[in-house]
Formats: sequence, C-alpha cells, structure tokens
Amino acid sequence: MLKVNQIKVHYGRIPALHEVSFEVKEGELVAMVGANGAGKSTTLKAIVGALRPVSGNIEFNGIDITGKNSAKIVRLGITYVPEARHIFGPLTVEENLLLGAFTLDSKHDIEERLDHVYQLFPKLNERRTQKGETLSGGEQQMLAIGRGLMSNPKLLMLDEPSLGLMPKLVTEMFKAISLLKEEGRTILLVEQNVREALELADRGYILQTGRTISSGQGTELLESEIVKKAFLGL
Amino acid sequence: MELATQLIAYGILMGLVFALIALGLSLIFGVMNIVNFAHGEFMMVGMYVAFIISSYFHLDPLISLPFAAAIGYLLGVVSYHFLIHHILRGPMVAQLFGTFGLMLFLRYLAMFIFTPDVRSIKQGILVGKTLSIGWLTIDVSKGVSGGLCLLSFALVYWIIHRTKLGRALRATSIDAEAARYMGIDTKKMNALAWGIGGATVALAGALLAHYYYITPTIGMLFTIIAFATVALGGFGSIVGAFLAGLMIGLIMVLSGQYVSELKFTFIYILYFLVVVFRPRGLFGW
Amino acid sequence: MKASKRIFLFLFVSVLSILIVSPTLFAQVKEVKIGVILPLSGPLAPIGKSLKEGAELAADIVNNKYPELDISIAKWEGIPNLGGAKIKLIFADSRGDPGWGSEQAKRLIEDEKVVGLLGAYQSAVTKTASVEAERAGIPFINPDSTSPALSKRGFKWFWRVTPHETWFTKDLFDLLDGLTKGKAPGVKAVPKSKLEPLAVAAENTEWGAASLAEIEKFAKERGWKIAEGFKYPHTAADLTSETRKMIASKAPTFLFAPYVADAILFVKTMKEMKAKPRLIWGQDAGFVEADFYKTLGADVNGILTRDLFSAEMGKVKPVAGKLNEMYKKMTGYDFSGSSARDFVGVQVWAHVLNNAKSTSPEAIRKALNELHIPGKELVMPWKGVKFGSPFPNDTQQNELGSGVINQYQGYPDGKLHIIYPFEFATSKLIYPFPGWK
Amino acid sequence: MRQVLKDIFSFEDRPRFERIGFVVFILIILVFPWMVHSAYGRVVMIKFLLFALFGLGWNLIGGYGGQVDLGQAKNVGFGAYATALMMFWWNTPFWVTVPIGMIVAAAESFGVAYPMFRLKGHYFAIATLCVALVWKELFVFWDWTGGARGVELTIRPTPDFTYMQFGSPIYYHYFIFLLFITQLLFMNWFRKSKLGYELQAVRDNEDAAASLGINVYRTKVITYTITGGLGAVGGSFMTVYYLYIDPDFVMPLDLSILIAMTVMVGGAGSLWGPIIGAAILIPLDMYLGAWLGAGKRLGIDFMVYAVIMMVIAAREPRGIWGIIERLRKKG
Amino acid sequence: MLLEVKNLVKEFGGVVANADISLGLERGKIFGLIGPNGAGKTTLFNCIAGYYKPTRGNIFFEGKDITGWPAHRVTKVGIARTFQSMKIMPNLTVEENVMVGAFCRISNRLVARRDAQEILKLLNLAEEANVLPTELPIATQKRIELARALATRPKLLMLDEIAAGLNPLEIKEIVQTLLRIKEERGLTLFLTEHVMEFIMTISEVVTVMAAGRKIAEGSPEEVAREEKVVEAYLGERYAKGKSD
Repeated sequence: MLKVNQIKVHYGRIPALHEVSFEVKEGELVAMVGANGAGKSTTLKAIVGALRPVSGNIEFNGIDITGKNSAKIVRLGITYVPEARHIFGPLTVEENLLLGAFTLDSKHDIEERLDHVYQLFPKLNERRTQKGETLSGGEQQMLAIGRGLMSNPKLLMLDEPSLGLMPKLVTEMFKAISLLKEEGRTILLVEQNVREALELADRGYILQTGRTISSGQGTELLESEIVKKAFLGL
Repeated sequence: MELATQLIAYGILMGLVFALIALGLSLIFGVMNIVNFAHGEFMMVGMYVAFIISSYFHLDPLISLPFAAAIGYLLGVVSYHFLIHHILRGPMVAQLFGTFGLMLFLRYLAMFIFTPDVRSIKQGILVGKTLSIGWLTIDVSKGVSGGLCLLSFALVYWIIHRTKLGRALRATSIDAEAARYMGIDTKKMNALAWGIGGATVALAGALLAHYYYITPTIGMLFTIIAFATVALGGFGSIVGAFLAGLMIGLIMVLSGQYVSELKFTFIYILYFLVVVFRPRGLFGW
Repeated sequence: MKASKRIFLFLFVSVLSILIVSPTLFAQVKEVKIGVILPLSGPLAPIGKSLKEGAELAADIVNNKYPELDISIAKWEGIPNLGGAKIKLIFADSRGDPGWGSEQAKRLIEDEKVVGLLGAYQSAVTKTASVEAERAGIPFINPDSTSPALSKRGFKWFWRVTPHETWFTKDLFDLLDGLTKGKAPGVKAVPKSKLEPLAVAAENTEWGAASLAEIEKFAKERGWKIAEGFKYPHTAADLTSETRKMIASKAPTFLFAPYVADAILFVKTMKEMKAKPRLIWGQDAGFVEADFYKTLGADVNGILTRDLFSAEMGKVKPVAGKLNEMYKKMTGYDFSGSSARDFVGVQVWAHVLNNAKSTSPEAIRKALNELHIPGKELVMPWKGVKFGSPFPNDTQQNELGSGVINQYQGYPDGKLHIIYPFEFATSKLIYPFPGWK
Repeated sequence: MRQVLKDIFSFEDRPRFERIGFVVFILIILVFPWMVHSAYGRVVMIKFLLFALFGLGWNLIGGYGGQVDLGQAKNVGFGAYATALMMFWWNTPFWVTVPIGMIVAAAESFGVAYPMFRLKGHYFAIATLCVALVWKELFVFWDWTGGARGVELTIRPTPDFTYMQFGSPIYYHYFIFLLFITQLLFMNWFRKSKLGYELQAVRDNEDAAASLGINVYRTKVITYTITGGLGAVGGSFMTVYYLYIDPDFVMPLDLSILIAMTVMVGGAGSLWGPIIGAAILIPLDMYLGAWLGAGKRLGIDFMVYAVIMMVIAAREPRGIWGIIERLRKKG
Repeated sequence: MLLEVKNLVKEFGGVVANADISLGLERGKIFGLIGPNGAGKTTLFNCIAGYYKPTRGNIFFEGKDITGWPAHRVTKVGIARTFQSMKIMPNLTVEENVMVGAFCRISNRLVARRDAQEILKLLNLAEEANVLPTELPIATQKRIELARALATRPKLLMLDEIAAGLNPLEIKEIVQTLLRIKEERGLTLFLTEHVMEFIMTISEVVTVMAAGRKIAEGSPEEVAREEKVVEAYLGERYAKGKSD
C-alpha cells in the first residue's frame, strides 16, 4: 500500500533523513521505533507532504506522492495525527472533528463518520460542544485520533500518541490502537514506548540517524539484540 | 440634545466605515500574524476604482462596488502570492517593512498613474443627497455606506463562523501545521484571508469615495486608524474590530467637537489605556 | 583574498562610488540656471505641480518670443543683457520636508551651480532652504510662502515677492468693514450684527497657525468678535465635528485656512449638514486649487477666497487674460494663485538678471534691492515689485504687492470673480451666501 | 575599569575581515570631505552618518531587544527641541543641551515604558507608534514649543564650537562622525556587557530568561530608556544642522519607520547592521529622489525604492548582514 | 528543610488548579512529583518558581518566605528550573545560552564564560559550545537547558518532564548525569515526569497529585502500592507489571 523508497530529507542544510525505505501493507500495523532525532517524525511528515524529500520517492497505492502537497495527499487517504496532538484549542470538539473531514464533501458521509468516531470514543460525544483546549490530555489525544479517523483514511499515521500521557492513559491508548487494528485499519505507528509498540505491531522498523537499519516481526524485533541494547537498555 | 444625537449619528456612521476598513486587517492578522502597512493603500485602490467607473465610464459609482471588491480581492491574493508568502517566515521586523514597501509601491504607482491631484466623485444616485429625520440630518451616501458596511460585516462573520471554508480559515489561524494535516491547503487559506481583507477594505474605499476626496496619499491616515481599531478590539477578533470601529468613530467625532486639535490624541490614549489594562485588546484571543 | 573579504570591500567601495558619482553637469555658456525647490511628492504634491507649471510657463515666455503678450519678458529671447542666455529651471523635490529642502538647496547651489534659488512653498521648507542660500551667499527669491516670520529674519540673501499673511488678513478685514459700509459692489451696507461673530477653522500647520494668529490679532484691532477659533489636525480622516462646531457657534461668517483636501471635505460636510452661513471665506491654499473647484463643481458658488489672482483678471489686465489662455492650453485648467505666484517668481528672476547684467551674486543682490517692476508687467493686480519694509521688522519684502478676494460664481463653468480690492471688482458680490442645492 | 575600557575599544572578538572592513570604513569617512567634491555627496554622507547614528541607537531595543519600536522619532524630537528651545530662550551652549535632551528623552521613555512593556509584539509596536504620535500632536498643540510654527535659530556668521554652527559642511561631517563613533563604541561595549547578553536572552525567550535570574521587565525598561537617550543625540544634531525644527520635521511617523527600516535592511541585532542599512538606504533614497523626483511623472523614485525593500524583505529577512554572514560561512 | 510549601492554593478564575498542597523537600534528596495530566503539577512548579502567584498559602525556601516572588528573584535565591516545552534561546550559541545563566551570580563576562565552559564540559557539551542550539537534536537541547539551569548555581533544581520523548537508553543516560551532578554540586532535585522508568528509579520520595490535590506521598515502592494511586494514575497494567 505505502512504499517509501530511499528518501532523503534536509532541514535547511542539515540532513535529517539519509535513506529511509520501508513499506506498509494493507491491514497492517507497522511500528517505527528509534532514538530521538533518528528521524521518525520527519519520515511521517515527509509522507504527508509537510516536508519535501530531496531524493527518493514515496508511493501510495501505486501513485507517486513524492513532494505533493498535504491537501492532495490527505485526499488520497493518508492522515497524520501529529505529535503533541495539535488540537484546535478555541474550536469545539465537534468542529475539530468536522475539520478532520475537510476532504469529504458528502454531508451524509460526514454524519456517518461522526457517528463512528463518537461510538469509538464515547467521551468525545459527551464533550462535543466543549472547546478543545478544555479537554484533558488524554481526551485531547482521543480527539486527535478521532479527527484523524474522520476522513476514513486508508492509512492512519500516529506520531507518539502516548507522549506526555500518564501511565494509565498510556494503557488505554494502546487499547484503543489495538481496537483500530481489529477494525482492519492500516496503521503506521511511531512510538517511544518501544515495548508496547512492538508487542502490538505486526511488523516494525528501526530507525537510526536517518536510516532504516532493521526490520522484522514486532515480537521478533523486541527480542533482537539491537532493540534490547539500544532502546531497552537491557 | 439635538447636537448630541447628531454627533452620535455621525460617529456611528463614521465608525461603521472604520470598522469595515479594520475588518480585513484584523482577519489577516488573525490568520497569519502579520500587520499590513499597505492596508490603507488597498482602500485607496478601491476609491480609484469607484472614481474610474464614475469619471471614465460615466456609470453610477454604486456600480463600482462589486468591481472594487473584486479588484481588492485580486490585489490581496496577488500581494499574498508575490510578497507576503515569502516574508511570512521572516521575523516580525522583516514583515513590517515588507508590507511597508508594498504600501510605498501602491501609493506611488497610483501617483504615477493618476497624478497627485485630488479627485472626488461628482455624480451618483447617492452623491450629495441628504436625508432629514426630525432634526437629524444624514448624508444619504454615508447612511447607505454605513448600512452596506454592516451587511458586509455580517457576511464575513457568517462566512468565518458558519461555513466549512470559514472553519478551515479559523483552523489555519489557530494552527496552520495541523490544518495542513487535515488536508487544508493553508497557502490557499492565507491567500483567501488576504483576498477577503483586500475585498472588504477596497469596498470600504469605494463607499468612502462617495463622500470623501481621493488622492494617492490618503492611505496612511486610515491605516493608522485601522491599526488602532484592530489593536483596540483585539487582533483577529471580528466582533472586536466592529465595536472598536464604532468606538473610534464616536470618540473622533465627540472629541473633535470639543478639543478638535487633539482628537487623534484621544484615540491613541484610549487605545493605550485599553491595551495596558487588557494587553490583548478588548476581545483579543 | 577570501570571498568574504572581497564582498566586504566591494560593499564599501560601491557605497563610496555611489557617493562620488553624483550629477555634475557641464555649465553651458548660454544658460542661466535657477534652482526651484517645490513639494513635488507627498501630500502637497498637487500644489507643487501647479507651482511647477507656473514657473515653467514663465521660463518658456522668457526664453521664446511671444509678440502677442504685452510684457517685456515676452519680447525677449533669453535674457537680453546676458547675451540672450536662456533661463534653465532646475527643479528639486522637497517632499515637503525641511531637511530635504535644505539638502536639495545645497545640491542646487554647489553641484548644479545655480545662480540663485526659487521656492519652496511651505514656509518650513523655505526656512531651512533659505539658510543654505544665506550661508552660501546666493540669492533666494521666495514667491510663494506667506508666513510673516520669513521676512523678519533679517536675512541678507532672501527676498520675498508675495505679500504675506498679515496683508491678506488686513484685506479680509477691509472687506468685512467695507461690507458694513456698503462699499462692496452690488450689496447695500450690511449691519455688522449680521456678520458678527466670526468662526475660524485653521489647520495645525505653520501656515494655518499663522493665519489664525493674524485673524485673531486683526479682529481685536478692528473690533470684530470671534465666536469660535480653533486649529484641527490637517488631513484629518473626518471633519464632521469641526464643521459641526462651526455651525453650532451660530456665527454668520465662516473663515477657513486648510489645504485642498481638507477644504473639499469642509465644503462637502457643510453641505451635508445644511450649514447656513452668510459668508464663507477661505484663506487661499486649498480654496484656490484647481482640485477644489473641479471636485466640488457647483458647490463652490458664493464662496469667497483670498487669492492673488483670478482668471477674470483678464478683464482688468489683458496680459493676465492672455497668459491664462496659454496656461489653460498647457494644463487644461485656469491659472491660479499658486501658479501665478511662481510665474511671477521666475519673472522677477528674469528682470533681476537682466538688470544685473551679470550672474555674480553681488550684482544680483544689488539689482534685487534696486528692482522696481511696474504693475503693468505683472499678471498680479499689484502695483509692482519693489523690495522694502512694508510692515514692522520686514526686510527685503515686496512692498507693492497686494492680495485679492475672489468669489466663485456660476460654477461648474463659472469664473472666480474679483470682489476686493473693490476698485478692481469684476462682478457684483453675491451676498448672503446662497447655500447649497 | 580596565576591562570596561578594553571592551569599549576592542573588536578582537570579531573576525578579521570585519576588522579590516571597519578600518577601511573609518578611513574612507575621514578622508571623504577632501576627496569628494560633490556637495550633495557630502550632504548624503552626513545624512548617512546621522541615520547610522539613529540606527545604532534603535538597534538596542529593536535589534538586540527584539522589541519593534515604531516611535523613535519622539526621542529625536525631544533632543531637537531641548537644544532648540534652550538655545532660543537662554542661549545655552550646545554641549549643555545635549545631555539635557538625552535626559528628557530617557526620562520620558522610562515613564511610558512601565505600562508599555505589558504589551508584546504587534501590540507593543502599535503602542509605540501611538505614543510618538501623541507627543507630536502635543508639540503642535502647545504654544511654548512654538507649536506648528516650529523653532528657528539665528545663523551665526563664524564657525562656533559652543553652539556648533558652521558655514561649511566639512565641520558638520566631522562633528556627526564624532557622535557616530562615540555611539558605535558604546554599542561595542554594550553587546559584550552583562546587560547586552541578558537583553538578547529576553528577546529570544522571556520565560527562559526569567528562569535564569533575569528581571525581564527591568531589562526591557532599562534598554528602552537608554534607546530613548541615544535617539535624542541625533535630534540635537539636527537642530544645529538645519537651524529650524518643527514637529512635522523632527518627530513624524515616517522618521520612526525610516530609522527602524535602516536597521532591518542592514540586519537587526548585529553590530554593523544599522551602518550597512543606512549606507544603502540613505544614498539610494537621496539619489533616487534627486534624479527622478522632479521628473514629469511623479513617484518613480519611491517605486524603485519600494521594490528594493520588498525584495530584501522577501529574500533576506535578516537583512544585508544576513547575506554577508551566509557568504562568509560558505567561503 | 530546603523548600517548604504550606497549604498552597492556586485558582485560575474560579478553577482550582492546586488545592491546599503542602510539601517539604529535604536538602540533598531527590523528589518526584507524579500525577495525571491536568493534576496541577506544572502549576505547582510554576508557583514555586515564581511564574504564577499563589492564590493562598506560603512557600518557604531555606526558611525565607518567597511566596509570590517573581521568577528572577526566586532564581537568585537558588531555585533553578527547566521547562516542559523547550525554551532555548535560538539566536545565542550554546555557550552564550549557558553564559547567560552564569550571569545570574557573576557580572564579569570573562569569569562567566569560564564558568559556562566548565559546565558544558561537565555535561559533555564542550564540543557544541559555539553552535546555535537549534541545529542540535532535541535530546541535546534538553541537556543545554539543564546546563543553563546549573549555571545559575542553584541549590534546588526543578526539572519538568525532562525525560519526555526519550527512549529507555537515553533515560538511563540522563539518570546517570543527574546523579553525578547532584553529587558534585550538592543539589536537591525536584522532578515531575510521566515516564515511570525514570521517576521511580531515581526518586527517593514521590508525591502523587490528582485533580489539584496531593493524594499520596512516600517511597516509590510505597506509592506504587497505594490503591488510590493505581486507580487514578498508574492503571492496572503498570501495577501488575511492577508486582511481577
């Protein structure tokens, strides 16, 4: 479904990604792990078109989306739930969700998606008229994911959904992700919680200083030396 | 009593125009945090559109309103794509003098084309007619302008707060990065904000041209008043711009009645006092 | 050398070369250069433009033969006593900024090597620019600034051709007094109570402040009450409250001293408010510009304005009529007080150069102080040009000048008719002010 | 004390090419009046030095402090009026009026700084603009300032070092150069001082600065006060240079903006930025104005000027200094 | 007692963010502060560090009442902090960033520079001294912030979520660094964190907050066992994981 081929990204003159290659197949949950500054978020941003790769290409369902702008990429069915949530604070929960459905045009579809998200996260339904900024951290994360689901994406990319959440919510978050997986949704997950992420994932990739250095089945990776040494400090 | 009512009526009518002028500035600031020094020049362009329609095509200046709005929209979008887009990333100082350059350019382009002569519109359904209600005398063109300002305001308010496009615009203003992830083309949204800003202020110019003189250098004065209006109401707040516009119109007329030499001083001091106690303006986010 | 160093050096060298390569023109034998400083950009650009056109017309007449005109400069082809040298005007834009005025004066004097200066309309600019002439010892002829202070500085190299504010205000009160005595053409004596009190609105510039001060002074001397006299910020966004204040004072006589933009706004606002003054008088500047009557059309009818010139002058002075035609052909509108003043400025320069028979400053200075141009040479209704001390402390001020007070009649296709001096009147005074339709 | 003196006169920490450039620049200015015979060239040079002086002062609050102040003209006005009025009334020597002008401007800045620094960003910028306009209106309104009619000083026939009046611009050239170099050396000390670093910390992040023991508010107020005082010096110079001042001349909005602009074009927050900015904008403005300003069609000079401004803003928001720095890093 | 918080209340327009919090930090120990998002931990930090004025209650530092003091004064008495979201000064070099911190105690520029260099060495940042911090990765920027705080020579160092977004290995590194500088400089540490691997290993005393109140206090083991804490914060899984 998604094929990333040796992309290279620079921030100004500083290289952030050297060569990153991986793929995500339909219905898979793929986790991407790596140290800080390894380029995980950069990779996701490059996929969603917020950053333009200097070389390499990205293919989605056979379409080359390298360097296309976000608006087009989102229309093709990729959504990105950014790190640190990026909720529209002054807007209500429902407005936030409706913005998630910006690329949908049919009123009927939007209603349907809205119902679906409310079913998935009943808390959001309770707070639909509240302003986004008044929600707690966990609820905001739900809202961010719900917003990402509104366009009914073919590929959902989650960037550190557990960041800054308390342990209890971290657990709930992973529960929610596994629920989405059961739904059959294709997910690309970036996480600092290496253990939980790899346990949940079908497959995983390890990023180091802007390169994919290893890949494999989630649980396999978890047992590998690299992960044990570099991430778990065992 | 008679005097007071009359003055208040003038103040409100003037204030409505100030508010419409300030609206675009506020909107642009709200969406991309940039102050436009060329705002008054956009208004001046609107005035010349009305002038051309009336003097060269001998049509009623009222007909110029949609043209002024359209040209203002175009001017806003073009300025955005050629200049503003490129200075957005820069520091605030660079933005200020980028738009200042735009201001100088438009002003002297107008002087180049139209010469520095003072113009005004002589013929039109509304021009020079007055209406008396009791002892209240109102220039019809001012009354109609006030009404149209109110209408435009309502329209923009409706677009921003009730439509999908407006929601996208607001999202862009809150968090452009996140808006992009929603599939919103933020560049288009910024251009749209500039378009609406240009259209409203050019419209205000075309309305103002009905009873005001036109020269290439007229912009700066209104730009500063618009700054004070917007800052008073709170940058980015539409309702704030509206109420602050009315306030400034009233203060200008009332203080002009008593201490006319210092009437701008009162506006600046009012602005100063308000922001000192409410540093983000009356209705700022 | 590293690239960085080269860039740095390049920067300074290029700045230096910009500074050095400045306009240096070769002086031509058959040319006399006169520097003209005018506000050609900025808010006063409209007036600057007409001043410039007036000066250009005069230079053209000096330099070429116009046998149909009955003044001496028209018979010349250049300055006769300088071997037919042509007058070349070098214009400089003051931007209405005193600093720029001073700097352009320096440029004209030293780099352009002009024999003298002309200008600079705004009194503030004239002040700084004339300081440069004074320091350099170069004559500065000022045809167009009316602040009384200018001729009271005791400058050795400064001559003013135009009458100043004190005069004009005296004219105004002569007119008012004349009205009460029945001297005004076509109007029976008006009781003073119908004209009193006065209401005055002046812009808060050097010129406006001077006008207001003079009016207040004369009103006191001649015993006229002032109900309302105030200054207001010039180029105000709105003048409703000021106009309202004038109306509320219930004064029958409105006196104004604004530049053109505000003048237009005042009249429009008065019309809108249905003001019913019996007399409206404007202090030149805004009220005489072409923009004023072109913009307002019929709404100007009945307004009086202090001026130096009227197109109707042709009735009294045929020369003026012919010149007006020439000017109208050139620009499309009538000669005005502004354009006429700089016309006279160039004219004075031509006479002085001719009398001096030399371009040396001392010779010119001598010629200026001995100058006497008779009234018939001038487009103005003056008795002539002769520098003296007409009011206390005045030095090198034309003492033969005088103003006129005109009335707009029959616009949009009408004329500015001379009302005062009464002996020059070209029409009956329309009194009281007819109001707006 | 020795450390302070060393900090004032030493440019050791700057790269060599800057020091060489600086020496060349000083030499050029020193020999300028003897090499250049165009009077306008000299006038432009004086105006360049004047605006470089203004820019250096403004750079303090606007560059190092990052607070966009659009009201510097009011301080210029205070300096100009202090000198003009005291000379006019009491015949006070110039050198006495300068410190008084500086004190007045600094005191006023200190007074308004208190409420003003509750504001940030654009709100602050517009507040400074408003305060300057209010002062200008008051100076027009009051009678004791001469109102709109301004103050005019009498010409002294001989060169006079007490009242700093000279017939020849050469004197003014060295006179303004002296003021300029003094201010430059002050800035050289300032950028290395504790206050200088604290100010930059405040500009970059106020919360972080506070967490490091910096009194953010006080730092801003002090800087704004000093900036006010520095602005007044150039005003005093204007009075004796032009011999006439009025509010429209010495304290208009245009002047505030031009001062800010020279710094931005050169590069805000760098030592040389204001000088480079003035060296580009002032000659450009004055020569364009002189060559194109009085032509048949009006406004071409400003249009050229405006286009240059827009291009710099869009292409190099950090000013010319930004370009030089970048090239240096590359080369 | 180095720092004492007594009955501290902080309200924002009627919303109570901190309700009656009392704390005591002993000199030379490491204290942890945990609690759900929105429990008021950062608010408490901001009250102590002088960014907010408490509505009621008192804060004592070395017996001195510092309630309501502005941030810069609080720093001067010896409390330094880092921020949850990075607040680095982007236009100053790494060394200058740290130098500004040193200016808190030292007015001489040359001495301050020497001091800054020393601290950079201590945190293995010496090589980055003349680089602009924005060019460095987040983890390094966090260390710069730490260095900057240290340069003010604090007695109490408050770290707000310094381990957020770091992976387990990086967390290990930072724990070691913290322990080292604590010993060398005789510091008292006060930390908030969500990363349990971090806070539970390093802290000697842990305080738990929920909904603006203090709900538990004690050694990490004690706290992790408390039912209230598990319910409100840790969740079943963590508690189970620990007991395994």
